[in-house]
Amino acid sequence: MNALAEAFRLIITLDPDLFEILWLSIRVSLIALVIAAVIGLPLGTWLAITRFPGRKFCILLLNALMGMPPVVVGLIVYLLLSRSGPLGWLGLLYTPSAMIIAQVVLITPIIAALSNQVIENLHQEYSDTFYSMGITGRRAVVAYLVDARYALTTCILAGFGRAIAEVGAVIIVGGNIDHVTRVMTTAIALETSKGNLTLALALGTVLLTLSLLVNALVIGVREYAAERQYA
Amino acid sequence: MNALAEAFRLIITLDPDLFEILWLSIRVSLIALVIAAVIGLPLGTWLAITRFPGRKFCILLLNALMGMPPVVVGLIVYLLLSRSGPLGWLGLLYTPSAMIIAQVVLITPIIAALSNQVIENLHQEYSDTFYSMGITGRRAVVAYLVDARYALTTCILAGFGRAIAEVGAVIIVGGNIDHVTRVMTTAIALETSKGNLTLALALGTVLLTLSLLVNALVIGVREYAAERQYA
Amino acid sequence: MPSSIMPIRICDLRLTKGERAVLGGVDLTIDKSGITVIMGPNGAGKTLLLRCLHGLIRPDQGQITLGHLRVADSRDQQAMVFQQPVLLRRTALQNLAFAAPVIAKSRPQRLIEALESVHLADRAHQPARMLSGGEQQRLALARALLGKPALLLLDEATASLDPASVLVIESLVKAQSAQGTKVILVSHDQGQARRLADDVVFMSDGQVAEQSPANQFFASPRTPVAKAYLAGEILL
Amino acid sequence: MPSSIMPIRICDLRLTKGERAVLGGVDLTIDKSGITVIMGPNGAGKTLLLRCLHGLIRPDQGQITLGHLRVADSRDQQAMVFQQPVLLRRTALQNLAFAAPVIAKSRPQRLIEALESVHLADRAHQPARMLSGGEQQRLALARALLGKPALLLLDEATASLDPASVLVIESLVKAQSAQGTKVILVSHDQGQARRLADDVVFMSDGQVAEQSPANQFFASPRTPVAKAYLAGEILL
Amino acid sequence: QSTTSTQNSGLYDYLLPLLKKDTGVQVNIVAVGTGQAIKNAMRCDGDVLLVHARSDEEKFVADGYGEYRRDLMYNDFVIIGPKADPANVAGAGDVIEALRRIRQAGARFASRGDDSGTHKKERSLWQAAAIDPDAGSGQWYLETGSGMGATLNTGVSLGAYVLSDRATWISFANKQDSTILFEGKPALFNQYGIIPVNADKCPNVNREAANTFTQWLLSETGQAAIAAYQVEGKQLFFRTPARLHSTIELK
Ligand SMILES: Nc1ncnc2c1ncn2[C@@H]1O[C@H](COP(=O)(O)OP(=O)(O)OP(=O)(O)O)[C@@H](O)[C@H]1O
Ligand SMILES: Nc1ncnc2c1ncn2[C@@H]1O[C@H](COP(=O)(O)OP(=O)(O)OP(=O)(O)O)[C@@H](O)[C@H]1O
Ligand SMILES: [Mg+2]
Ligand SMILES: [Mg+2]
Repeated sequence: MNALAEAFRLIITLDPDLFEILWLSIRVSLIALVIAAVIGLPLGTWLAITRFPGRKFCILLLNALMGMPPVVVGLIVYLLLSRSGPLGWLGLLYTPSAMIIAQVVLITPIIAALSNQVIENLHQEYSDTFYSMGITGRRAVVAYLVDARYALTTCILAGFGRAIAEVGAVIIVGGNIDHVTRVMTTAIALETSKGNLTLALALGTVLLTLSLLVNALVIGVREYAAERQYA
Repeated sequence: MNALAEAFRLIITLDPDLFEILWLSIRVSLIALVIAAVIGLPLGTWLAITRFPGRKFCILLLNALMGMPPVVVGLIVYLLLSRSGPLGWLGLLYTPSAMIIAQVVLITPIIAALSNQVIENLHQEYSDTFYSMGITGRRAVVAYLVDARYALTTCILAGFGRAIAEVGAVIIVGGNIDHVTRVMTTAIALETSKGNLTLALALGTVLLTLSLLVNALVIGVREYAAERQYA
Repeated sequence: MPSSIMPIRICDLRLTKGERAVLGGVDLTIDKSGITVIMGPNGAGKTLLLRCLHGLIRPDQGQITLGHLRVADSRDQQAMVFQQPVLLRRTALQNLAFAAPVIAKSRPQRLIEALESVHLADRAHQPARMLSGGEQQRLALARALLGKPALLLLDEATASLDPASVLVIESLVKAQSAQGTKVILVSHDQGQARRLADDVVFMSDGQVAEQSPANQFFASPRTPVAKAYLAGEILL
Repeated sequence: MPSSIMPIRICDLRLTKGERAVLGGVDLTIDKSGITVIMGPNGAGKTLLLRCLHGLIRPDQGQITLGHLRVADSRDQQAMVFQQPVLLRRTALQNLAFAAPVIAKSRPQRLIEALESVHLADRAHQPARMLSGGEQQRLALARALLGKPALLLLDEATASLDPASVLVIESLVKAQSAQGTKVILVSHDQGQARRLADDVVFMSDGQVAEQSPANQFFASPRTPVAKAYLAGEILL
Repeated sequence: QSTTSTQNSGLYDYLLPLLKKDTGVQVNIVAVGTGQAIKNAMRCDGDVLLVHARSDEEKFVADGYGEYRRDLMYNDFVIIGPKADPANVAGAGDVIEALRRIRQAGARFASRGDDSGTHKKERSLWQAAAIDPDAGSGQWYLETGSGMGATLNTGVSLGAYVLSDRATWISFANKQDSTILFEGKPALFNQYGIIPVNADKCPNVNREAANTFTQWLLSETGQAAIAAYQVEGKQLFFRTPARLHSTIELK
């Protein structure tokens, strides 16, 4: 209860630190989400509708990668971006870009694996017709993505949820630097390690509220569109 | 490359510490998964097929809860189980049971939200027929779960992935105590904080291999069953 | 008590989809038992009317009573076979078992008999979704009859059946009707309508254009639109 | 070049599902242009044969050639309308636009004309999945004809159409055939078969039982099984 | 880059604005464990290292990664435990005896178990007390493998004893019914060192700013500022040697 009151206080006093952190969290996660969706959705779709040796294994791999520990992703990205690493010359370590990269690596498999399942179901229905019409490759992928758009929002929201809640990877590559790479989750982790559990919970409540708003927005748009258009 | 070699070495030398940790990881995550599936699958299904005011909001909430930061879940479970908390008398804090509870809280929304979407698609097809046959309530939920069983494995695997990869919550409620509550992810976090990046990556590789095996098993069983039975 | 759902009264039923009035005030009383066939061009609203009767669609306006019952209260006495049957992803037999009332379940023999009645006994253990179109439709009918409904609604249930299957189903429907079940059947097949119908309801453009005893309807339809339909002449 | 896919030769086509030989050695040569109607009881394998021809199923054994082409090479000259049409979750017009070859896309007028040809112009902007059963089937036909196929396969495409729509589609099919397109059509409707067929292939139990010119088939089928079918007598 | 304990104590939030005002240098803190901080710096990810593990630090400079090492400040370790003090640690004469009492009373002890400076200090104390805690790992000796704050959360919740640096404990907010039971002995001093990363090894290093920062901290102004930092009326860091693991990146 204290945490709720504290969360409320933080929000209504428009605490500037809070809003800086909140805004960075949103920015990083949304950019990562867009990139991951642009890669993951076509990938998942393509794997659902093409047949080639090794396809089963790719799907299996995607599913397994959903269980990739964030810390490991963080480490890999860290080693790549570290000044002595292969991409060190980009100078991205401890910047928001590094956090975006880590999140992309983390959520692309999730979006791809989930959309793969959605599209596979639709494919059962469409495959004969598409085959008959000679629709293959890019045109088929796009058609499936368009026709499954409402179901795919859930995959995207799952990816967003993972991105916004993620801490293990971003703290390694971002460094949780105040005013630079401190996001909601790393702030929560910091407050927890300081023993400020109430403040940590308050921040968690704020983050959850944010997550609720983003989800409400997406689902709202989806319902609105679904109602006005096609079943 | 070093990490791969190290991972290989750890496995072939049957390192007993490694296997203790690995076994605890599997046990905790699988138990959490079973509990979460038993709650989440019927919940998601039920929300897909019933209509009541507030249903949309429940689905929205589930989707938003997918984005609940593990650290926050950890804190909440911590406060509940801590000696001064309401469930303190159970003495579960810093035991594997506490980790299971935290993982259940974390992945139930994921399984529920994803299965909700899967069942909603099936419901478009079945609803008229079920309505006509007067199939409602528990019978309908069971029927949907049975008929969507192959698609639901992906939801369950997503939940498993999240559980096995999770560190933020289990480290708070489990404490990463050696020989008691140390699991793969918390061990990775520890090695990382010690700066033993190679060992951390090696453990990550082992975890990923484990994840791959579990996924291969589940998907293998699914394909086998699907082939021999119903499309 | 099959009689308790009679007469079926439909009063000023209206339904709008988008801007189109797809049902534009349907008034209809069916008070005779036996088989009523609904005919009419594609898009006339036959399926929608049947769905309203079955409680699948709530009309925007209007009243439906079955005997003294409202639609919601009569549902367990109704069964419907859809234009495109939806079968569970299980075997044919399991599909029946799933739909069977508890009593029937305790007697698996009932299910086998039901399969035999639609000549599918040798397909009992085949996945239902792998059956041919006609086989699926027969299975759906067997499923609908399991509950011994007082009112049976059939929406083009024989559209893709071979002549023999059509006759099988027609005789099943007739037998069911003879046992007191009221049957309402949508069909484009004039031969079938002539064979089965006790009376005919002709719909056009979201309304009932004509309701006549069958022999009278086929001999000389009262409305020009029905006459044109029977001749295959309606401009679409 | 519609003639390049003729003659269609099917040689010892076999397909086993589970333990059942659903196609048990089909031998068939179709060398005349015009309309070939395939008839036969439910489950005879008509749909499976059509699907093999279209390349949707790879048979376990046997050979299919269309002119000098193999199935895989002839696919862009084929079009098929299924028993249950699958339409995209878009408007009627968008469904056509999606299927249209690139040339047609640059001329949206072509699409409107195609809709008009199946009398669906006023449904252009309605979601395709909300159309009535008959309307969906007409839309599927319009979509199939967009590519100007040399071979048109129709699987009970008029099963749920009203008499007028049936005539519309029949005349479309006849016109297409007159332009040189080879049509192979599966139907249970004897009236339709009589109206359209140049020759009839009768299938039973996974095999071709009889192949005759239409007038001869309907006058006196050579096989007892076909005779029984036409009389609605086959024991299922 | 900086360590968890200094960051958790709030020292940087207090120092950095002063530094900015005096020198105009903008500093980004990356707080990680000692071992990780040193290894990060060896990969050139950081400009200044601020850690507390003297031998590691000296090796770091000897291997050429650091320009030089200076003692920066110190604070001390304390033993935290439940107020009830079942092992009567408060009555112990020295830290060795305190640890022996914990072992004899069968009380639980939460160790960081993460090779941090604090952990190394704790291990050396056990060794001095001739106790092998590993034998009881998982029973009475709980290795949390976590940072100071997380270990305190664990210890406090379990009513276990913990060796903590004073700064982290004073600013720690989840004290529940635990308190400092043993403190103030010279054996518990905790020295922090500061090392600018060698720009010859790491061309990316911002040498000028690194030196400005280091010199400011070592100057009279910086030292006075460190000494003046207080939480709840208590001084956390003392001018003179102390140890803490951090690299500090300058922008
Ligand atoms: N959900 C819907 N949204 C919009 N229009 C609809 C919807 N359902 C049906 N319609 C329209 O209502 C009209 C009547 O549909 P209905 O399915 O009742 O026709 P029908 O008489 O059964 O035709 P058919 O013989 O082709 O089955 C059709 O024109 C159809 O396009
Ligand atoms: N994938 C499959 N697995 C198992 N059996 C199948 C499969 N597909 C078809 N069959 C069986 O093969 C037989 C022939 O099927 P097909 O669909 O070709 O029949 P049809 O002649 O088109 O009948 P209808 O007139 O009912 O459409 C049927 O008995 C069906 O049960
Ligand atoms: Mg209809
Ligand atoms: Mg067929």
